[in-house]
Amino acid sequence: MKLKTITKLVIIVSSLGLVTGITGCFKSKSAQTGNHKDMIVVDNGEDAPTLDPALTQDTQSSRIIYDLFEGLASFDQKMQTIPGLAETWDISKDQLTYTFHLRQDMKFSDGTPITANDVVFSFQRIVDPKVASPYNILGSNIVNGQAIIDNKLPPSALAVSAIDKSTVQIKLVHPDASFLAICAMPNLGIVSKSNINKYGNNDWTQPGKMVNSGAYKLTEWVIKGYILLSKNSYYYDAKDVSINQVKFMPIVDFSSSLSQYKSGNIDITYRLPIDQYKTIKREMPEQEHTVTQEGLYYYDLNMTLPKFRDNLKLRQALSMAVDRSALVKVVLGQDQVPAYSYVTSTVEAGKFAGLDYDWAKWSRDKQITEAQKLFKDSGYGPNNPLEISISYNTNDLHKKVALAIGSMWQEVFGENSIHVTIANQEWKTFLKARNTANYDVARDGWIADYDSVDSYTNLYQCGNPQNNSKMCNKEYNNLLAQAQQTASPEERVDLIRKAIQIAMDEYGVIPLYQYTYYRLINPKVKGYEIEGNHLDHVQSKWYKF
Amino acid sequence: MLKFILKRILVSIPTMLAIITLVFFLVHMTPGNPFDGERALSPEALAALMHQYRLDLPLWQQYLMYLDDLIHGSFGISMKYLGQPINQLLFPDNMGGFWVTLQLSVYTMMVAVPLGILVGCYAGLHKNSIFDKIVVASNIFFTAVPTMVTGPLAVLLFAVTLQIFPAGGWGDGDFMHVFMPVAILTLAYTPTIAFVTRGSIIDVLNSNYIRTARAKGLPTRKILFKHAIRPTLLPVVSVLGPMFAGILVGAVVTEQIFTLPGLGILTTNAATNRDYNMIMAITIFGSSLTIIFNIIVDICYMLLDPKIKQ
Amino acid sequence: MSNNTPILEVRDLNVEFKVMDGIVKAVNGLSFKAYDQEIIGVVGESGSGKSQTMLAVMGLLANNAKVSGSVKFMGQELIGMPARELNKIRGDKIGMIFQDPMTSLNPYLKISSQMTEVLMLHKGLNYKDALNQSIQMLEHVKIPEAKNRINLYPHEFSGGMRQRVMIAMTLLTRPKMLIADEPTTALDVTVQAQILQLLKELRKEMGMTIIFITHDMGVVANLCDRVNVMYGGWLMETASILETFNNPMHPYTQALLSAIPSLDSEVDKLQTIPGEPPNLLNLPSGCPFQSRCDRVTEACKSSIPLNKINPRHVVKCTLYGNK
Amino acid sequence: MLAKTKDLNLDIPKAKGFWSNVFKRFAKNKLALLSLSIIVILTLMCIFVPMLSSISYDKTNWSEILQTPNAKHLFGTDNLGRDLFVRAFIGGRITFAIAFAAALVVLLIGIFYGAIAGYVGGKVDTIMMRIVDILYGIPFLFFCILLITLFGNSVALSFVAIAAISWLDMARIVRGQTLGIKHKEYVEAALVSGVSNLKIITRHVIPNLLGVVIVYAALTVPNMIVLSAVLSFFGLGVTEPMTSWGLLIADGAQNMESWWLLLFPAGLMTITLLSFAFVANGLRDALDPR
Amino acid sequence: MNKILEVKNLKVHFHLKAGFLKPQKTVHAVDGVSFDVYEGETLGIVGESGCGKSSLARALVGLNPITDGNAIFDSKIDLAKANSKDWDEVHKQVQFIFQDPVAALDPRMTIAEIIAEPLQTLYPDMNKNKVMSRVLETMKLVGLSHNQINRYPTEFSGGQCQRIGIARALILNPKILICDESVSALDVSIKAQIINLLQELQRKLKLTILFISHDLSVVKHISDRILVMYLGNIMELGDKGVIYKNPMHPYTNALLSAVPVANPELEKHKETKLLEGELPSPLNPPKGCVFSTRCTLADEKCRTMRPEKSVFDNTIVCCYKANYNITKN
Repeated sequence: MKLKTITKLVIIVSSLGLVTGITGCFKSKSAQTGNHKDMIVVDNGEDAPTLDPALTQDTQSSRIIYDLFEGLASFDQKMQTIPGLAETWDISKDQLTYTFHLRQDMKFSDGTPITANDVVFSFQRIVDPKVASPYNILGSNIVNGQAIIDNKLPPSALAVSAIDKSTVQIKLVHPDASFLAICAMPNLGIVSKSNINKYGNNDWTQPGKMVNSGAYKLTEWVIKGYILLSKNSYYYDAKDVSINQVKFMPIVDFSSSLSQYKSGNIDITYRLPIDQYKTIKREMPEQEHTVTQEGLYYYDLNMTLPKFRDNLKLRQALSMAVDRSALVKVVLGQDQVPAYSYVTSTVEAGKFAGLDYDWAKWSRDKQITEAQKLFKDSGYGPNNPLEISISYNTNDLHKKVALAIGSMWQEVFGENSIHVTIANQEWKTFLKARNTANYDVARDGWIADYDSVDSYTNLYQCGNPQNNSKMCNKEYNNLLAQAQQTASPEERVDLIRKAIQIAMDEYGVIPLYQYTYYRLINPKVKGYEIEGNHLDHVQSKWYKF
Repeated sequence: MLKFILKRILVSIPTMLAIITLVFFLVHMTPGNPFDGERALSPEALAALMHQYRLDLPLWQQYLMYLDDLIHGSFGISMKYLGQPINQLLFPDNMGGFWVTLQLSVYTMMVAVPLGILVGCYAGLHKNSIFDKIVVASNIFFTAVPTMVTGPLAVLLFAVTLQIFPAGGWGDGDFMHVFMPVAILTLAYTPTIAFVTRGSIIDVLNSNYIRTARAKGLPTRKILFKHAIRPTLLPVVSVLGPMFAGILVGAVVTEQIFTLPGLGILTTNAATNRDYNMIMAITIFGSSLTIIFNIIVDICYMLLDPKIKQ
Repeated sequence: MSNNTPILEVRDLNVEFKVMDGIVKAVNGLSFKAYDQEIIGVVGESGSGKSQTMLAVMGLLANNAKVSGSVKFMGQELIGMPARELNKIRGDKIGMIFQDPMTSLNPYLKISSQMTEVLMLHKGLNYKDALNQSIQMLEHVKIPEAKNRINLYPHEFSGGMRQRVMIAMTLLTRPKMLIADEPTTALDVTVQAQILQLLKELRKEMGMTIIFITHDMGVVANLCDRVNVMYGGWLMETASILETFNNPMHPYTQALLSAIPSLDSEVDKLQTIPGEPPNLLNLPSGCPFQSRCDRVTEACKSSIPLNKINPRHVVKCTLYGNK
Repeated sequence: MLAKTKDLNLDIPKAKGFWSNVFKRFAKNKLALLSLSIIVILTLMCIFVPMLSSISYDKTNWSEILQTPNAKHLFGTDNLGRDLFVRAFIGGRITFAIAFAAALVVLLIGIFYGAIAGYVGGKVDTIMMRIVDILYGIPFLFFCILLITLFGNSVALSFVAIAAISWLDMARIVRGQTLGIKHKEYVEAALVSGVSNLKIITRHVIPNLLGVVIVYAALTVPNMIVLSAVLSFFGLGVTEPMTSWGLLIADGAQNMESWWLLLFPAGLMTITLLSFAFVANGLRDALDPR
Repeated sequence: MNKILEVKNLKVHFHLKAGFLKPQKTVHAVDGVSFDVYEGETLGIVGESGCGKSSLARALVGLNPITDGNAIFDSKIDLAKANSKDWDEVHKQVQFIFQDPVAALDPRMTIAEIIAEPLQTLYPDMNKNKVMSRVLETMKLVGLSHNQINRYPTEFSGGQCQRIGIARALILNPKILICDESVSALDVSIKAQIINLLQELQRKLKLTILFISHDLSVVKHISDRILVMYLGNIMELGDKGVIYKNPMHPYTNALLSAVPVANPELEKHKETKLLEGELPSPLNPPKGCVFSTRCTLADEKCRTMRPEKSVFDNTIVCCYKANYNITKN
């Protein structure tokens, strides 16, 4: 104890520093940052909550799972379904039985063969209540699927069976034109049965434990830091996979993303500040890519409130008063496609185009006059002003839209006839409020999982959990049910078009525009044809330098 | 000393328990569900998840089971990062979570503490000089300009325009990646340290024992380094403890601006995602850190101030 | 008793402090001499400038102080001397002890460290020798178990012992002059008696000049050879101890003496000095005591001459014309 | 209180209060005085600019989106074509209102809680301070989310939330001060005069710790301004089209290309915070002249 | 003469906070003192710092709790068992003057408010004008001018502050005034003013004064009887004349001889009996006579058994060697 206390203190502090330094060195086996020659750095917008195909429900996880796992089928860059792990398939006449023939000699990333049993296992997982997949609905059309989901039958009862080592047969309840697309969904990526059984449902997704069937395998995962994938040499198409490593960055902040792109930290951005669109488009025209998404941005009117439920004219007036072209041209400024229908014109290659409200083609003046008339007829005016509140989750874009629509309504109906307040809410609070119809008017939006009109029709379906406006028309439900049962594609289209028209006449939601995003891609990255990919389902194997 | 530490830890157990209890029930009272998403879960899947996370049990049972887990050293399983153990998320094997924040705060303190003390001492010794006035003014200035503003400005200048430093990420904790976040935090904390040191040294220099030292004919250097240093450091030490604990859990803005995978980000994320177990873990971890740093401050006091020695 | 070269000669010393509300005139035109082995008592009430005078001599005044005049120690001018030079004198040739031994000793350092540094600095000793001498000095000032207690911190001593430590520390270099600023005021009478006894012994042994600041006339009577009476920053009267008590000339000195209750005599009512001490921010021109003096004249408002009654007795009062 | 002296027909000089002395000293500090006048001017502008301006703070104008500062829009316009000058001051109005209201609440709760804990001491003190420790442990964000859902969202709520966490610090400081004052002789003198404990707290303890508390309050107002910004981000309190400086700065930091969006609100806030700091410094010097 | 206060075996102990795994320690500040105070007299209590004189005084007005024993005021109220109503009554009759005159006045209150506070508290029904006129009356009594009534304590010097403190105590017309080192902090010239004021007031108002001080000269000047304390115990209690001329207790003797006298000739020839050693800790007082550790006369008996009090000519002394002393003188 000869040491002076000051010295002791200095020693304590510096050893603390040293220890951290050493831990730093010890931990620094991680991948090199900066731009490696064969590594691409992709901003993924957020951290992936899970890398388990069965559990994914968000774009972040899906994006990475596309690289890690492949389904029986797969997508190309034009969203067409192409062969995946299954080289070919046969569909029965009644469109209820699918037989998939797997590629020969396929292996997981650990070198073990991919067999029909793994496929059966992967399908069983999605409906297994123990796994609790948020997308178990994908299996509900397979025979016994719904019963398993409802915990009435064991997962083994699912009508997905291995005929032999490389043949799988799947039986459906009713015909589904999108079933192949479903098989290409990341949720149905094929996982290794032995791998999951070895580590259990939770632990197997860790780097070093996970075994992959996709073009890449998981190398590192720093929560909130990055996720690093490297090429899976056992992948059947490994020779065509050009880039060795893919690094996903979870950059939440849009301007941060832009700064990092500009400073060369990332090669592909995720989302960027909406207000910088014009500047970026002007300054970096080659790198900027504007993409129309298969998704709809709309407002819910709370149909459980008598104010809206019992007043069709008011709903019509509110919808008609919104100047959609001003919204997309001036407010958002990205030339998004204005929406006058409950489905996009692009879905299923335009089979449902042309359903727009007839007033969509009117001149703006006529729209205003008509809206004003409807509004007056609905019983509101300076003496009885309408109190209306727009809820949205905290976000720049949503705020901008809400403010714009609020001011449009006030402009059209007069400031003393309608009082608009807008209220932002924290995300989970907002979700809760919207799900339980605890709002006035709520911002809503839906991006299709796969190229099927069902993605949209569900939104207006009576009793569907996704139906936030709570609008309900029995006839609409009936028509959809009929369409589901029919095996004839033409009949199906007709029935659904009819149904959509009925829903649109309800005016329960106000469609605003079709989603658009813009993305910056470093010119050195080739092979990614972003514009045609409305679903934004991307696989890194498309990238080349 | 060991007895003292043990005693302090024992005393803080009831406080910790109360915090755990209060936060547990508060957290479960907040609206929204960890499994709510844009796509509503099917009731069956939801029920399965709720069961998996014990959320279907009565709250008091959940509480008891949570305590049991805690005693066994487990913070439970994350509800946002499905299936991942919280311990793993907070203290991963690789460079993330707590380790990043620890490095960030240690580096910051390693720069800010000596710098702040030096600047503060110099200003205090030359009270009312121009340098002193600059120190006082910059203290006020940098407390007035939040990291929210300085951070993006620094990125704009050094990463985007000059392209000297990367705009974000932690890398391996290498110099280039570390520099800007540490600089921003240093800028935010150094003035406070300098200001406290300045006030402290001014008080010390006015004290009777410094007058005695001068009466003994000691040169100024000797007076400073032998007689003034300990009493000057005492108030500084008491500021540093909470400050360090504060950076460890609270550098959210910096972490967000520079996209660092630290605790602060995990905290906000846990909050917005209703990741109950993560919230609890961070609360417990944060409170324990505060308690630990208070104990460390007390130990430093014991080392620095002979009057407190038992 | 002493030869004729003064150890300390203070001439026309002025000390001013600049504060928020104006200028405090703490010491005004002070002159006095201290001779070899003399004990000079400086008495006065709070605010009389007695402490500030001595701090000025030591160069220890606060930063906002302004000093003018001359202080010669053994022929060397101390005012305006560079710190480096001054440091060779203070602590070595002049020692100073203070009123509150608790705060005047550094509470964060061991006694050993605080004592040895003096010897190492001024006498160039190594630590071991310095420590031995320090222990000897502690024994000298009658601190029991000095060998062990030198390793303690100040707060582990009682008040009286702390003051002994302080004295021992100051005497290590055997200074020519010791300035004691109310060293016994905070102590009990029994301890005070011990300290006074100690100082008297040490003066003889070491041949020091002691300047002893106090407000206690009893202590002065016990210890001093000569007395300076101060009031409002002025030196009112300086005289030998016997003359001060037997033949006080300044009205203030007289009043002061009669205001003290005494153990050896009995009075019904104490003599009082009416009014309040002067405000140093706003001193009247002329004698600072004029407002409380019962023999005040018009002349007291102008400048007051120093009157030498005899070579050893000087009074600053208009009552005693320059004869 | 006491009878007025004039009732007794006495000619007595009026009280020259403690605070008048403080003010006199404060007035000598030029920087503090300047800062105080800046605060006053800004406060007045926050009140009157939105009232007198011909442009409404929430008036969107699609033809004037993101305009640089010009004669019509002194601070330019935002991404909805709203006038930033008016918005900056209406934001200031909200910011000031929240900060002042919260400071007031914090003062009230903190002073009484801290004074009682410190004065009563013993077990009561231990328990009260332990409660403060525990409340410190609650993550701020949850508390806010909980508040929203229990009481709905409003501006008033954000100051409740801010006050609810800020009083903890205030209570600690007050308690520390009270411990010092408690053993002062004038408190004992009051005890000997039979003054009840409650009265001692209100008459002797609180007035004497007010100085320190006011300085601290002046220093916390800036914190509250920053906190209110964080809250707005999480959707608590200030909601569009109403705004606050914090919100404006957060928006501005998101859009660095349009520099004026960040510069003006951040500038105004910085000036305000600086002013508060200087006023606090001045007050501290005035209250405790050395 | 009436006994106005009867103190019997009074103890004031302070318990130091017991730590974790640490035994509780007790400071024996006042360790069983008994004495009577008679109406109209001035009882001086002297002793070195730490002897318990202040703790005793404070216990008598409720500022320190009484651990054991009795203190009966006016043959009516036992302070050791007093409830809050009793204390109100006691405070009307027993008032306290503090050491630091400036610290004893609330800096945020005007003089009028300070002086009026006891009256307003203890006589809540009193008419405001009545209170005001009492304030003015009392101020005049202690020599304060009525135009200072609205000023604040910071504007006053120490002496004036002590006058204000006295006025605050006197406004209640108390019977007993306890002065705890009330003039110690004052300058010589002011000290005399206050001492004279106290004596004058005592004569005018028939006050009983307990005058606590370490300054033996002042105590001698003002007191009728003297109580000498050491380490929480009474050493000697008797008339001023007897104690100062003929101290029987060795401690009193040592104490008196240590006081420097403002007379150089006397000082030169005085023989000071220096006390050896240090004051024992009140945490752990000596077993026998508390003074035995420093007493030159102490023998085995002194060190083992605490001496009972004995009375010689109206003087109470607690010492086995007291006889020896008296015969010597």
